[in-house]
Amino acid sequence: MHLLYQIFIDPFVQMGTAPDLFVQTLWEGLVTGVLYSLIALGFVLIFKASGVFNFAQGIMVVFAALALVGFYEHGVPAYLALGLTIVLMLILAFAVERLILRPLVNQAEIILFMATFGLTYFLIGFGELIFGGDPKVMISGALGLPSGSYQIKTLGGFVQMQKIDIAAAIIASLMVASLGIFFQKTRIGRALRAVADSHRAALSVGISLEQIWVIVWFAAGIVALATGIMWGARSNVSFALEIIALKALPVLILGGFTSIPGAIVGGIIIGLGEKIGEFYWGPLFGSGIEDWLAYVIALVFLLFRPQGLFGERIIERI
Amino acid sequence: MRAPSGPEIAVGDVLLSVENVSLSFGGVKAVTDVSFDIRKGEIRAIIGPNGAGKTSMLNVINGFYHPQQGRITFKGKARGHMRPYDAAYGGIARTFQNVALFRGMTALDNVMTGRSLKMRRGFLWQLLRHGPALAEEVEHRHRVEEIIDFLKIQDIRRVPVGRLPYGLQKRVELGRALAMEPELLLLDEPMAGMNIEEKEDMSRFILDVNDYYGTTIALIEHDMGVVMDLSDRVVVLDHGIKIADGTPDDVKKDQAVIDAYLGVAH
Amino acid sequence: MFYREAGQFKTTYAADSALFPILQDKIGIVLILFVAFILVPLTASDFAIDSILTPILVFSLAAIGLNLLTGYTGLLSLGTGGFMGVGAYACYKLATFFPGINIVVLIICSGFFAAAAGILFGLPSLRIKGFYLSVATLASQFFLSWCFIRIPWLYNYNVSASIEVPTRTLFGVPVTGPTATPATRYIVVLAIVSIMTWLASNLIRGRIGRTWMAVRDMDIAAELIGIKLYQTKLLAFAVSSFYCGVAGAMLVFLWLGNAESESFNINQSFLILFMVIIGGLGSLLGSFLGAALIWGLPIVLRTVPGFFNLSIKAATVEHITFMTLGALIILFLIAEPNGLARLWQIGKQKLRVWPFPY
Amino acid sequence: MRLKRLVLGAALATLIGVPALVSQASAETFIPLFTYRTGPFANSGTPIANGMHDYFSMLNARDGGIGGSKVAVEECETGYKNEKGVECYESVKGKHPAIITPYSTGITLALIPKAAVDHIPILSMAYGLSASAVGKDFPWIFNPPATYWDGLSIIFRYIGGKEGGLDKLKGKTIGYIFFDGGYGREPLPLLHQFAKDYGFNVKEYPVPPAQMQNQSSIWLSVRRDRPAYMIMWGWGAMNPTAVQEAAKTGYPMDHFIGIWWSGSEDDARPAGPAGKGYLSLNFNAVGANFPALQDIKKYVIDKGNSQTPKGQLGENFYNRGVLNAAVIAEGIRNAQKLTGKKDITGDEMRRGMESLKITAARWKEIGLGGFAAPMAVSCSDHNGHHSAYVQQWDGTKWVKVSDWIAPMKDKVEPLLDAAAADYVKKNQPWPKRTEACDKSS
Repeated sequence: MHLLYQIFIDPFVQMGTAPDLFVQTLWEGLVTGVLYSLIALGFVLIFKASGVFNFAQGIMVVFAALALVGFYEHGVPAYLALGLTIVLMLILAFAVERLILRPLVNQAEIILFMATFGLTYFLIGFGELIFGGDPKVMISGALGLPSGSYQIKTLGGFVQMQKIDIAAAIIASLMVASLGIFFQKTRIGRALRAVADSHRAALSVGISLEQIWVIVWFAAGIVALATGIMWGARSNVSFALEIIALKALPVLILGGFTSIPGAIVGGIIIGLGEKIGEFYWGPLFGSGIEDWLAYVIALVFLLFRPQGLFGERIIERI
Repeated sequence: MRAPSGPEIAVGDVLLSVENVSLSFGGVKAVTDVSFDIRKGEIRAIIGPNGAGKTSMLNVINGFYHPQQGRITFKGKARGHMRPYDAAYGGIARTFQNVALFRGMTALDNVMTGRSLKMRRGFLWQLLRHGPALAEEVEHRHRVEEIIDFLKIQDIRRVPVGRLPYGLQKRVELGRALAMEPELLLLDEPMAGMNIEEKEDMSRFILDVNDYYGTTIALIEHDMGVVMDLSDRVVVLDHGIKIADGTPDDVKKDQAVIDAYLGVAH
Repeated sequence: MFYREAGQFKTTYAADSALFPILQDKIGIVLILFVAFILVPLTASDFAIDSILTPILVFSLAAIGLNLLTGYTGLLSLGTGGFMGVGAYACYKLATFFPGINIVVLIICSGFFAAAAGILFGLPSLRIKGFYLSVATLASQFFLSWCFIRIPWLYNYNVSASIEVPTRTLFGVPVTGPTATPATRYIVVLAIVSIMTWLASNLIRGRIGRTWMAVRDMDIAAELIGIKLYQTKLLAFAVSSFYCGVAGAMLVFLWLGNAESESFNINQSFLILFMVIIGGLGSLLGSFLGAALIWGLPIVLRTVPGFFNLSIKAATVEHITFMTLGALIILFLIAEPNGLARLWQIGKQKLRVWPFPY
Repeated sequence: MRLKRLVLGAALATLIGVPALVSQASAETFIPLFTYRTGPFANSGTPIANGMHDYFSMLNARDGGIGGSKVAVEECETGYKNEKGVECYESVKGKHPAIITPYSTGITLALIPKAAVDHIPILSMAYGLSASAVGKDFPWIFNPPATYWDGLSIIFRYIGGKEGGLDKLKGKTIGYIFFDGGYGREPLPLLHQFAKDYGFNVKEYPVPPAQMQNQSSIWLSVRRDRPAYMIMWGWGAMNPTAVQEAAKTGYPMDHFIGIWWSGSEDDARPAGPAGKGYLSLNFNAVGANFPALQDIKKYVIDKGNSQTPKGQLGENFYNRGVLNAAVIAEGIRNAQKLTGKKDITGDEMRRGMESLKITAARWKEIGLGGFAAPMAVSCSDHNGHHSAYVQQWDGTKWVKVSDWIAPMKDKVEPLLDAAAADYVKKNQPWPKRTEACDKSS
């Protein structure tokens, strides 16, 4: 009886009695969700255009952030370092296309998936070799990102919002919006959408598959850089971040592998679900359930909608 | 090819009957109120232009799709909601329009999978692969080798089917269906994409199966010549509706059929 | 020239479907077993046995387990580490409850617990396919790791939250615990792995193996020829997890001698997946080759600088190892996407027709 | 096709060319250092590795080794992974190491049973298995200067001092945030006993390894539960994240105390000015103002024989590494004195460690006066339960804010003995101690 009360009543009582904490939890969930969305977005871009399930997205986040800080530490001014990192991501995109995707064209999905594992290992080694494995402090100040927080006294308590988190939310929205415009309005964007449906269709638009691959990997690199800056500013830049990138997988499950809005909505659902679950129900299990909660949310969801949030119902044909 | 008196003498008891079956996918109607029957020992053809609902019909018969309306009676028993393997257990085997072989396996293994239903030895025996398990395996191998001989694919036994030419793949697929020793064999365009020699071979096999094993066959085919030569009775579908049913000769003369094939506006 | 099957005629179907139908292969396997069981324990150094051979064998068994699921049945799993953990913790509890029963028996028994966990977490496979399923297995991975630390009963409430292996004997010789020699532990591991590999090869050559592969290649068609999908998939999950569980139990009891939750984390799952894919999906031999390459390569790379008397910093070596491993994975995939096992086959084919090119 | 052949050839060449691992050090003392400069724990591991390495290099360069025996140092990268640690152990054990420093609680636990069999002493300096302080059951394991339980009791003494008596904690809440693994779970029994003794509530906040950098909901819970003090057992990337999140939630930083492994500059620095006031335990001094450290600079760093980046010399974890190396060096000297031999192997090293005494005067003699508290290890007590002090982050560096505080031996020792007995009981048959104690101890 007591247990039932703790599971079904008590958390809601808590939400009612301390609304400021509830709002704060929602905010934290939202911000975490936005960051998950950004990682998932990188996955989606690449999967949509090249059918590659890019396991290396997580390490690209670390690599980009590490490169940014690394350049800065070598005396490059912050904005120039940002530019250099973007160039580095472009080089990476070219290298990936030339050295991995092109030789492996037409191979099975799992082979390409595996190749991105190889890429992950390579980037871990390469990143640590060049920039060192020790964690670095994100240069958010030098980049002009705000620090400090707003404290809103409300609801009988206060809600604290980090300026950097607000900036993260704004930058993420801008990024999604510009990607949306890019896909809808530009010739290359249309070609990208075409390639998602049929590779041959893309050729007829007059853009080669190779170019498209470079573009999507570059775009995913930029998204990774943005994610790395934001998450790096929250804690710091280290290889431990990589494991968090796995959280993008349940997000993808919810949102579907090819849907950009799906990645955003999925990320926010996972972020909110995880924080609320941990905060209100976690203590029942001795806390720390965040480790698997996201996956279980995704799993339960899948059992009812195997095609994901925005996916269409699959009709099997033979 | 067929003896002229074919249609009359091949008539046996009704093996399977389809009554008022309708099937739709989210509002799109694939099959509307279709009824026909298949009799024991006959070769029954289902024809019609593209998108007529032929393959959907086969999918309904072997339980892959569940019709919204109508009833299917197999061997005198009406079937409720069933899964495809129930159909397989009941004795319905099938080949597919786009070859649905197990591409990573050899031709021999593909045909052997057809025997899975008939194999009885449990997991532990399978683990040991000695004594009864091996005996069973060998026994079924004998049956499979017979089929392989019958279809003349001895030399490609060990080749992964993904590497075989299309015509041979179709033959292996027929072999896999035959290995199930079905009472009713559904063939979905068994001759699609074949050249004339291959078609002749395949026709020969189909007739032989019918004669030699006494298997009832329902087939979908586009090549009218083949259909007319092979089949005892023909049912014609168009836009999911049955427009004709009868002997090849009757169907050939049917005005609705001629219109459907020539694309006369309704 | 020497590797010919000409003149070796099979007169029964049983002989035709034997594990090694060709005489030269039979001789080869006897030789390999002789070397592995007798020569190696007598001659190899403790380091070679304990840091290279034993782990390779343990990981091979886990790779076979995953291969049965992913390579043969086509179900991608990222939960191998968790299932290995179930085996390890089950074995630890069994050893606590039944100190009198032989440890090798317990190691095998712990596989059943892993199999049960596999069936449980395999249930979603009935509705979920492909990468989506792999996320379901990821859920099991994280949930199980969490259990290994959060349920203190599993590690007998040890303050260290880890499991320690007690000394146990087999025929009077210690096989687990600190006093067991590397060679003894190696022989036990080798025996278990050899037998289980043989059993796996029996399974995959028979009806069950064919139904697995049928489900992998085209599940719809498999169902239409009378294969019950969920039974087949769950059986694959069960057998696969059984193998992983035994591998996990061996990892702790016959190799490391100690483990904590982190020994069975997500990285372990990825490591095994690497081995399977590099070795070759759907090949038992590939599981061994993959394990040997993925485990052995870093060790070899680490010793290379010392070989040339180069003094490179330990960390740099580690970074370069990572880079090389990553690059090699990609290179191997480009050279032969079907894995080392396929390369092996090509080599054998070349040998068969040698000295003629075709 | 050509590519295929190349790859094949390369693979074959590497596989066949597995070199035999034979190398035998001569006229020197072999000390392998298990370090991690890679992976998620590199931030904590790298400065420690540098400190250990540089101190030995300095002894070799300045004195030609220890007592005439050159120190052969070999680093083995573990990445903080248990499998790698065991592999490192197997690869060095044939080369007769004098002592092994695993620098990971997990690896230490894996090596404890092996050490007795292979006669290799293990020094887990204030980490590893607390119970291994009991020399009668663990003759080969040393964990001075203090165990985690000592550390926890020191923290409580400090809190008691601030509050004006531990009884003042009655009815209050103490939060414990910890790395969810063996390391972080070890203090729990003592913490709960304290809770019973002093009448406070404990709130546990476990941080799973994968969530080290994702702690926002944990700190939200802290905000809800309002603990009077937060105690942290963190490592690697968990530390800086926790300090940052604490600052974000507005938790009073001077009520947030970390164990000695949560007190590196890199742990507090990322939080910026908001991290000011954060406390942590320590048992070695910070700063480079010691003759031995100056010698390191002169003989090693300035000569370019070091991986130490500028400014790391004198930082907390660097000095921790130096302390670790100094303890080993003193152990070797002691063993040389006991046995009269120059090159020390494991057996002799165990004797040297079991009668190790470093007085304040001796610290001064080796150029480390005031660097650490006097340290004594005995045959029965492999730890010593020495004092530690509390340091505070002032925004740029650590400042010592307390005296050396002794642990509550009376609370810790019964727990230790029980834990050691429990370990032995669960690992039957555990070898009985056969090694004789030296008279001098």
